[in-house]
Amino acid sequence: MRLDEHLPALLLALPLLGAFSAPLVGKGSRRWVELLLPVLSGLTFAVAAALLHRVSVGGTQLYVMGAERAGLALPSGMSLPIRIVLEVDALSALMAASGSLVAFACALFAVPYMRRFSGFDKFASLYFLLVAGMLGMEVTGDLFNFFVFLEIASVASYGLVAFWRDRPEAIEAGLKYTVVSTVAALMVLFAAGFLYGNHGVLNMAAIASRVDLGVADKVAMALLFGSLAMKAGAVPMHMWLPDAYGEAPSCVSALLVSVSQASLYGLFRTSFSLFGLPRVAPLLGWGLVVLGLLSMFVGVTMAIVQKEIKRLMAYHAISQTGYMLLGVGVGLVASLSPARMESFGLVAIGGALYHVINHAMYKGLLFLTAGAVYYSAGTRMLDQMGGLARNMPKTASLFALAAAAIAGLPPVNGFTSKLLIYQSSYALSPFLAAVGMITSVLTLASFVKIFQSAFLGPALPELSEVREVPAPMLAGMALLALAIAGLSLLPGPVLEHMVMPAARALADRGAYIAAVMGGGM
Amino acid sequence: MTGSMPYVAVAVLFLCGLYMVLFEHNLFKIALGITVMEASANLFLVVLGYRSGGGIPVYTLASREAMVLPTPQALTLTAIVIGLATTALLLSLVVWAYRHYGTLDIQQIRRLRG
Amino acid sequence: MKPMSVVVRSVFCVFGWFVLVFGAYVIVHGHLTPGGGFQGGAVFATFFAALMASLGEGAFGESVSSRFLSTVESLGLLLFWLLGLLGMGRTFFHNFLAGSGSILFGGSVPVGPNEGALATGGTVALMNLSVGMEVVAGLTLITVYMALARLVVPDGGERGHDR
Amino acid sequence: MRVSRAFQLLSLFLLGGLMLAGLGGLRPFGEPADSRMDDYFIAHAQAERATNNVVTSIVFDYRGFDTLGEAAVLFTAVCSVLALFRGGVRG
Repeated sequence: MRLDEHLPALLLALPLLGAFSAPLVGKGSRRWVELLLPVLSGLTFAVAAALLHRVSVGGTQLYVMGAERAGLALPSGMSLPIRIVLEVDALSALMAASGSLVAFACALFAVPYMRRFSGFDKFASLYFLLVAGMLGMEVTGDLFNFFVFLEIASVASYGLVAFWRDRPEAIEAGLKYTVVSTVAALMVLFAAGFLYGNHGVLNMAAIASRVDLGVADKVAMALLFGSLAMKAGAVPMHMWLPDAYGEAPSCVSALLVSVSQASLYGLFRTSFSLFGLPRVAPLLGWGLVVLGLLSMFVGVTMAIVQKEIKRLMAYHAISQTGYMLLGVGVGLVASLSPARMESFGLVAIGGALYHVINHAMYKGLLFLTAGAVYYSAGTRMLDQMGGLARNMPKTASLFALAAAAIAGLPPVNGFTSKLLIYQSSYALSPFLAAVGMITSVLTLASFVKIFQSAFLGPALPELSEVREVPAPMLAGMALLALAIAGLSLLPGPVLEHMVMPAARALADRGAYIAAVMGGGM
Repeated sequence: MTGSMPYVAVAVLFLCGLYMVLFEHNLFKIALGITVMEASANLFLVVLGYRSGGGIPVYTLASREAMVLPTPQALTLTAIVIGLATTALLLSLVVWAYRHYGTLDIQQIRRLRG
Repeated sequence: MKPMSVVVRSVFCVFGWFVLVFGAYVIVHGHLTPGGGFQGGAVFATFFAALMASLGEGAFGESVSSRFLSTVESLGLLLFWLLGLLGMGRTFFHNFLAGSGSILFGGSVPVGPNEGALATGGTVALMNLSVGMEVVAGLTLITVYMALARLVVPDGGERGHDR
Repeated sequence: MRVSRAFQLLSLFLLGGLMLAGLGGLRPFGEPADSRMDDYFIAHAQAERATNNVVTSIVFDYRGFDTLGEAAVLFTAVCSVLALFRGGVRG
């Protein structure tokens, strides 16, 4: 048995093992769960990194669950895949690697952070399930399997958002999130039903090869597009997101950013691989662009008036999601003509995907620093913070790094990806780039304000006893800071070896289909 | 002579559930509405799998050869369990909301704004 | 919940057990007849719901502990996961027992309608058992916790967050 | 309040309309568009997987990974319910 062939399955099997065994391990002692959580998260990240390497060397990896051989998508005599196929191309591998890195960092952070609360074994189970759901959505090649993993991630996040059940706000946020996102998940199920009823297959590549854009296909497309945009938190379907991000424990909020990006991945797959035919590509592309513009602008303007630090960051997450939608939308609009695709389409998609990874890292770090402040100072209201840099210098400098990244200041990674998005969207229409830049300036203003009011200035007397957070929490934050530093210092290699292959994989609809269907239909 | 009546049943169930989710003010009724929508999704999947004149896809002591499509039934099974899990969690949250706010009216459960 | 009238209690004490037998039957014969781990597990868990409804919630605590149920649930899931992993000689979830001739559900069946034999299906039958374990324990736990929810003190004494 | 009512009506008509259009555009009831995948299951479940119940062979073998996910969803719900009501139920 060659282990590297089984990497896609291991990627999902490891977090599930952690989830299933955490209640048993927790019967012994809390200490064991505190060991299990970071160790298995770290192993998952190692598997994801190995998978990313394997994909970048050997191309798209197929894994057929339960078949005689891992790569045997079509059994003899069949022209259709009948089993569940995990299809890991460059995009999936990149998203999985970035998501599992954030999961590892948050697991390190969670161990001391959750010590003040009971039910840690339940927390660990839900955490692992959230990771499994996120990774499953990113690597699966089967529409119904996508729905199942979407539900795992959703149900786990409902439980985690409402984990501090003593706070009425947490319960309220959990309820709102549950109602809204259950309906969205049902729409995904209906869409899978329509596509199955129309084509008799559930594999995404097989569906993509047979989409004829009849009425039922179009309805399925609209349902998928709308519900996944909602799960990704795009304006005007964002109302659940600030509540959920703001009320979840900080280590979960940081991971929820990556989980929303798994929905974003689903949205991109729907728009490109599933329905990216020339007939509807402009419609979908402009749809993404409009959603992106709305999210960018509404998110940042709502963020400026917030008084709770995590709620503010949540609105910024909406606004940053707008950049990704804008970039990918521009790419999809450009995909109609090969010349435009070559000149700016691929750059737009690459910039957007680069922004996806950057955002997972710096927004994760921002949420973790907010959690660290909350852990030490015991408040989440911005007007009750001040002069924290004196007692928490490490947290303050990490926050400054992440804030520079989200505002797009030149040497840091957020700048590179935003620049790529500006360049390419300017080529489509200068208006798009202008909105992007205004948003960026407002983001910078907002974060300068937080940094100034919370970390600088005179120390508030009631905060004089505040101490720096424990070492594992710092380690979690430092891991993300290292990732940001790496992405900032080596933009060239990262773009060339990781991001642009992913962009090409997303744009190449034929290759996605051919990987499963074996070329000719 | 059933024609497309099953689809009509799916649509009626779906619209009832959607109406309940959107227009009811009581959290418990909203939860019921979601359950009704889940029922319509399950009915939809089963309806997709029907083949005229088919029997159940089980060979033990089967009497006729033609069978309905088995895949939608497997999917329905999965969807039912997922719906059950969501409903259980939703109702637990409703219990907590009632405990904190003393009401099930969503217009009074509004602490998070802006 | 208070215990119900003597009629309900007597009927439950006499006939309730058949629910258990039927649930176990549905789980074990999942690969032969309509049913399986989920359906049988749901039937089986109904027994505990009926137990609490008819004899009062105290009866549950006397019969089985939630700690034990949680263990059973995790063990069922781990068994399911392990059965998937054991197929890894070929792929995850490969049914390595079907038609292998092993005494553990390794028999083969004739093609076409037949009367069915229990020792067939390979991991399908074993997975039915493991899922049955999980569903019985999981559904019972949900029922019990939601039924006893009012015993939870609202401010459970956790002081880590600002309330 | 006015905006909210307008939003409710809009969602109802949008989603309801989409659903009706989709159901109307679907193939007639009882005539599967393409049943090759399902016919494969019906034809091969006994020989390949030694299972009389074709549905179970799909649930636990051909699409067994879905079922692991499904069991995980149920487990998630149990964990969430236990986490929400933690500390109060003894036994």
